[in-house]
Amino acid sequence: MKLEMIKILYFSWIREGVGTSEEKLETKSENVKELINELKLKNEKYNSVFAKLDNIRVAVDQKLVNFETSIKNAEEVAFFPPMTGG
Amino acid sequence: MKLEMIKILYFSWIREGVGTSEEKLETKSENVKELINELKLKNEKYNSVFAKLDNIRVAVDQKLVNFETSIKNAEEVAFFPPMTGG
Amino acid sequence: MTVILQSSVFNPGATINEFQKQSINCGAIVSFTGVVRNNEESNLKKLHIEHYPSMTKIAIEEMINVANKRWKLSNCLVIHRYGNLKVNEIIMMVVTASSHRVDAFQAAEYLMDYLKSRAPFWKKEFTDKGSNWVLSKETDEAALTRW
Amino acid sequence: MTVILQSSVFNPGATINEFQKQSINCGAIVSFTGVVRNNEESNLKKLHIEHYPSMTKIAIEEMINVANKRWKLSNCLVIHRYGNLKVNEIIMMVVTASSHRVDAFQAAEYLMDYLKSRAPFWKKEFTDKGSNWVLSKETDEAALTRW
Repeated sequence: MKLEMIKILYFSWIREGVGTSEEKLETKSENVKELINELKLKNEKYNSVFAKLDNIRVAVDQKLVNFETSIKNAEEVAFFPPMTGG
Repeated sequence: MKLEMIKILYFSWIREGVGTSEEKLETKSENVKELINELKLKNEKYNSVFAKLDNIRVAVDQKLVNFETSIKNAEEVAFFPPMTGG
Repeated sequence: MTVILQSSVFNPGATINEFQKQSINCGAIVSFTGVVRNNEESNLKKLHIEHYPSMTKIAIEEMINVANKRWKLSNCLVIHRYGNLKVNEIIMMVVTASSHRVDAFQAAEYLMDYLKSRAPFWKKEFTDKGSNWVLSKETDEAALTRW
Repeated sequence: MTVILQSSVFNPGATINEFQKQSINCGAIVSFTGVVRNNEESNLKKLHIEHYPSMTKIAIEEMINVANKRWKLSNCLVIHRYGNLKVNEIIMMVVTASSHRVDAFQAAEYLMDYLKSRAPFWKKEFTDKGSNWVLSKETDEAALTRW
């Protein structure tokens, strides 16, 4: 399994929770769900932020997707809470 | 039956059809329908304008009403086509 | 809650800005602006709007009263012109303010539907080919049934 | 069709007037203006809006594309601010132009519903009592089901 370098972005309280707005990660995760499980192993902050997924949304390459979506060949994955625009 | 003096207003093509925008009339008509029948007797212009009532609306004392509405004690009756505001 | 009837032109943007300043803490402002369109078949030289002066304001105020009961509005403004208008001139404007966007939208749509078919205005078009009274549309009448 | 993202204040009235001039022969213009409201319980000192720069414009353009397919629009503008805003400042604006008022209204409401829940913005309130991220509302999510 080839390792791929991916950019991960965090917004709002997820950014505050994990303590960074952006990082790069070498991953062999194939979809968002696997990536989240990999992130949860990093440290307690990640583990706590991603403990429940109800209030977490994800975009792969700037497109809203669900947790089953593949991240193969993706360049950017972003995690954020439900949006509050307008 | 007491005769009452009433002001009658006409708008849009009804005004153009009858040839006046306003007139006073002594009438013993009790409702709009009777008033229309009375007006139709005035001359051919009125008779022609009021021949069909589908496209005629009426207000009694500035309030939209139907042809059965009483005009007793009314001061002002207005005839006009369906409105085209906005 | 204000109803203004006038023959002169008005500035929709300045009207909205002024309205917004007056509508303290209301979150959502919706406006509808009606503009004189050119006639597709024949060049529109002018649009004449006749109205029923002693009834118009009363009728519009009544519509606003109903809207106020149905939706939570903090402010509401209707401006409607009469007399002679040229292509691209503003005919009328409805502005609503509310804490909730849905209320502001619904009230503005309701007022527009009623202004179209229940406020005593009649439009006459003067084109290259002559003049004609604008006919009311069945779709406008039908629009009232949704309220 | 224009999407503008900016941190600086803008003038909604001037924006609408400019938009109207550009929207040739379209009859109906609908605008929605969102204003920063004060918090009911605690004094709002500022509202901070975070967004996802590389996604925001793409997401809003996609919403406009869908609106354009569903309704007959001659013009459409979305302006949304990010950064720090004070009470009574304008947050954002949607303006639509169409020959038909129903299309202008529907498209503006559609865009508002989607901007609320599908454009990547997050609001944080700073009040006398501290700061908190604004929670999304179930009613906003539910509003999407009507489209």
